Amino acid sequence: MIIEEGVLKDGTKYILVEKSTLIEELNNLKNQGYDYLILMSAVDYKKYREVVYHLGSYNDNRKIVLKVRTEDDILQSSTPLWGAANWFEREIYDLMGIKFEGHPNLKRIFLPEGWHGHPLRKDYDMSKKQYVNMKEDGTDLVSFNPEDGW
Amino acid sequence: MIYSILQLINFILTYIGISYSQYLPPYGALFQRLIVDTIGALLIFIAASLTIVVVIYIFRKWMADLQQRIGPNRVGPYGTLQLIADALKMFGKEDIIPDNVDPILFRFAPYLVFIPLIMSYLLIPYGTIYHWAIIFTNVNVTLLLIIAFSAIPPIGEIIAGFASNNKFSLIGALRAAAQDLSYEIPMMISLIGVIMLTGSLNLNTISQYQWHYIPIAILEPIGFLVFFVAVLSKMAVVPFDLPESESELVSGFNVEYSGLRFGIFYLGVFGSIFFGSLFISTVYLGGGSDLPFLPGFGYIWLLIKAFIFTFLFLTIWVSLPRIRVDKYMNFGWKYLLPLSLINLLWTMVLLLFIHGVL
Amino acid sequence: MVKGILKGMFVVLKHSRRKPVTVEYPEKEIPWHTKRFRGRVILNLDTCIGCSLCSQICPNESDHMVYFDYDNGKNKRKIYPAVNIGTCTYCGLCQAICPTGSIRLSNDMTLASFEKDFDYLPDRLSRTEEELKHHD
Amino acid sequence: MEEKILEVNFGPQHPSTHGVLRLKVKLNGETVLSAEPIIGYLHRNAEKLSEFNYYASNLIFMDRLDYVGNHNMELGYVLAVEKLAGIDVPERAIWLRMLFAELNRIASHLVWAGTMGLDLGMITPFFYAFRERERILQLFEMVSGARLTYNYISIGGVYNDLPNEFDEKFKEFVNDFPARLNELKSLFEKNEIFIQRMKGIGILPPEVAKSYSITGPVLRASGVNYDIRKISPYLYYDKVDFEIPISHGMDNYARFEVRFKEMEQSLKIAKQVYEKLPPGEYQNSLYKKSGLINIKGAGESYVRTESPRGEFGVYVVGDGSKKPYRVRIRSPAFHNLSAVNEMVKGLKIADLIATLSTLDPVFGEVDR
Repeated sequence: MIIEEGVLKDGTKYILVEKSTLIEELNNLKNQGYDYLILMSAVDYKKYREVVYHLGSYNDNRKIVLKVRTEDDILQSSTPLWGAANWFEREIYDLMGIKFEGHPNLKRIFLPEGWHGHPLRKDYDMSKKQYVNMKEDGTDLVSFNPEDGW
Repeated sequence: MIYSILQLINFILTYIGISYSQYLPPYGALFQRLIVDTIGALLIFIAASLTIVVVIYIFRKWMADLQQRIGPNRVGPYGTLQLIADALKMFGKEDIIPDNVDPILFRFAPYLVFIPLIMSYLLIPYGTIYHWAIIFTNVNVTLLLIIAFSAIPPIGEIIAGFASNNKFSLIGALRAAAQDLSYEIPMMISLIGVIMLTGSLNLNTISQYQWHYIPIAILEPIGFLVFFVAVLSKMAVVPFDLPESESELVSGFNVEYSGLRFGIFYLGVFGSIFFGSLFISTVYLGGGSDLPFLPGFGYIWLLIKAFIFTFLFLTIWVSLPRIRVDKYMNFGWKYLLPLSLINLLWTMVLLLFIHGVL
Repeated sequence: MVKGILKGMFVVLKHSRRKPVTVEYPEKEIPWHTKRFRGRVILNLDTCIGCSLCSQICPNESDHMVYFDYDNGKNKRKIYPAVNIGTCTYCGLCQAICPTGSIRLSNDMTLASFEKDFDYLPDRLSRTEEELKHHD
Repeated sequence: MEEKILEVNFGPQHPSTHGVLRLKVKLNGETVLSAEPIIGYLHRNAEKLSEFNYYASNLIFMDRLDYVGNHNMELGYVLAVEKLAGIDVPERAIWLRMLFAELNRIASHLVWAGTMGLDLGMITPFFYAFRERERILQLFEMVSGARLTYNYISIGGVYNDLPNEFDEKFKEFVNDFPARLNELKSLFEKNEIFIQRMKGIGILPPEVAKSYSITGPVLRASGVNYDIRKISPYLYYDKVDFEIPISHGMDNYARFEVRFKEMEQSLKIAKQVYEKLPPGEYQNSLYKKSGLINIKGAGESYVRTESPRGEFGVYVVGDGSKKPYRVRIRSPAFHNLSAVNEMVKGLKIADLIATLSTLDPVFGEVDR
């Protein structure tokens, strides 16, 4: 269900979509020939998080932007539609903290497992330093006091 | 006209006027033989390690020349002392032995690779210098001995790979086993062709034979090619350097080695290159047998042939990619082995014509 | 079967006739060293008006304004840029933004010195490496 | 005898992982069962860092993304900011940017050719490739003053014009590069061992490539005719004629061929651009000296450019202040790498390394 439609500054059409009908919108866009997921990015507008899907197609230069807003940081995962969504969503979860239901293995992709907080959030506390070290069995140990750091 | 080293030493001592026969213990000849052979072995050990150092220098300069760069030229004039500096660094560097490693095997694996190589240098007939024959072993099974000695280094590599408790070196060791197994057989079958022609296992007679007739490389071209590829893979030169493939296995079996032990492995690689070229020029091109127009200097002919082959091996090393393990194995079993068998048939036909006997 | 391999080896052998390309840097000078090479930052104390634009545009704050009493008539507040050579990325933004062109990047590449402190204060920043070496 | 699965870490510190990639590889003897890439070892979060700087000073973060093709990285960011803030760029600056984008593509492909040779065990192509790349770096140093992180593009144009000794060096490079390129190619092309190692290995069918949104030479080697310079031309790519090399081989050898043909095409473009260079202003005077700081932009803009590894896009969100609100980077090597697991199942270790080298990932860009 489309809430809002319009044209962006650089001329591409964008639609704002209900959180619940995200997957159907993506699906019928894909059937309309937008088979190339260019980019999935998340922007933190403090009151809500906005996930922006840039969709294009491999045989012409059509481009469309699909936006969805979420306050409680839970969305449906679009991995069944595109293989690329797997790593996109893992990165958005890692850096922005939005969980995607139905994702095969939603783990952090860049930061070590035990990292506290999601860096790209506006409310992320930059002053607290976190040190990463390797435990005996090879997994990562993240801690705040510098002694565990080497 | 060819005198042995023993006669040379007798000649010198009698020339100086020392007659030492009265000091000898009862079995004088045997004791005398012992001294002469140990002197010969020491001579060869020093000469071999010097030639290996020279081969490494040639390799680095020749590779630099092919790649449009200068190569070592800082230490000593034109970089000649660079290798001495490397050797000293090799001795000086700390020889780290990781803790959960098999203590005994890890320490002795490099010597297993290097000692047989140096001993096989003794077996090559180096021909003559002004009628003094530099032949240390005139036993009539030198060819067999060489094959036996050349079978030990791969075992050393396998032990090194297994002992150093590291996944990459384990895969490197398995590759060393595969490589040794699948290319030893074609090499030996092509050597059988040579033995059938010359009728003896003694390398000296093989090289003399080729002076009387024509070099066996021309007689048996297929055998020569099969032998060339088999020796190339015995030396682990790039197309076949599977046990020590740097880009895949982080340098295969010698991953955990450092300092002197790594230096011995490194010398082993280049030692086997020079030995391979000596071996192939003696067996197939009649190295060391003095040719008519330079009567007494067979040794120089051997050196010329050996260095031609060394440059050829090094050019192959510089310009070819590495072959894949399974392609390498089926190339060995499906192409080299049948070719060497065809070579046997061809030698029978030759025997019919040359000796009129089967 | 071996035609491709021999062709590759022939190309490699052809290179043995060509002259080596390496330039032995310390002994011989680099032939193509251009005037525009972006080396160490250098400050002209007389023309600096203390507008602190260079310290604002500097991406990682290695250029920060510091009080240094040197009066050149135009700089009332007597604040001049000090650059931390260690963190500077030589991007040339301070040179591009300076209205009076008093801070620029010299061609100086040999920055080895006995001074442990990387933070070049204005008086040290205004002298080239040669002067610094002879001076102390 | 049940299968013994050996799990090996082709770890962040490995001679041929092109940077800090850790591959968790399950091996059964020599054959690879699965290879799961683990990334993040070079993660500096350039996206968060660029929220604290002015628009102009974020250039140094964009340089250090794909540190081999960095002119294209700056280009992507600057085009996005110019569209956001509505800055128009003089004619000559656009042509100059195009000239150096193509030269940078050749330099990046030469680095790939050299390291691919190393991964297969050949030592010499590395030196021939880097000898040619050195001449391109000299051209860049002559113009921008640096050899790797150029910072040559400013928002609104370029920082300085071509010096007069540039012309003679450029002509000299352009004249004898094709011969040197063929020489480098002949080392690989008909070499039986090379063909044996590359043909039919690392198969990437077009549907898998499309679903993993792979772009660039890797996609074009799987037979999909998709190049941003042709599909949605930016700068003046529609005023220059060149073809897009395509191959339907879908394997390592096809990727090798596509990249070498691309170098020839890039040289052809560079020559045409050099003739069409108009005289005149090279930097928008509004943002010359102290105008660099007060670049402001509101709204959002996404610009797609063709970097040597694929479609590099920058999505900038501005809130009207002098600093960007959010900068999002689409890095092509990130997606090319995500398909490694599909391409490598059932191959040998040597093929895993060969496939990785033809994917040509650069880890500044993958980890951002």
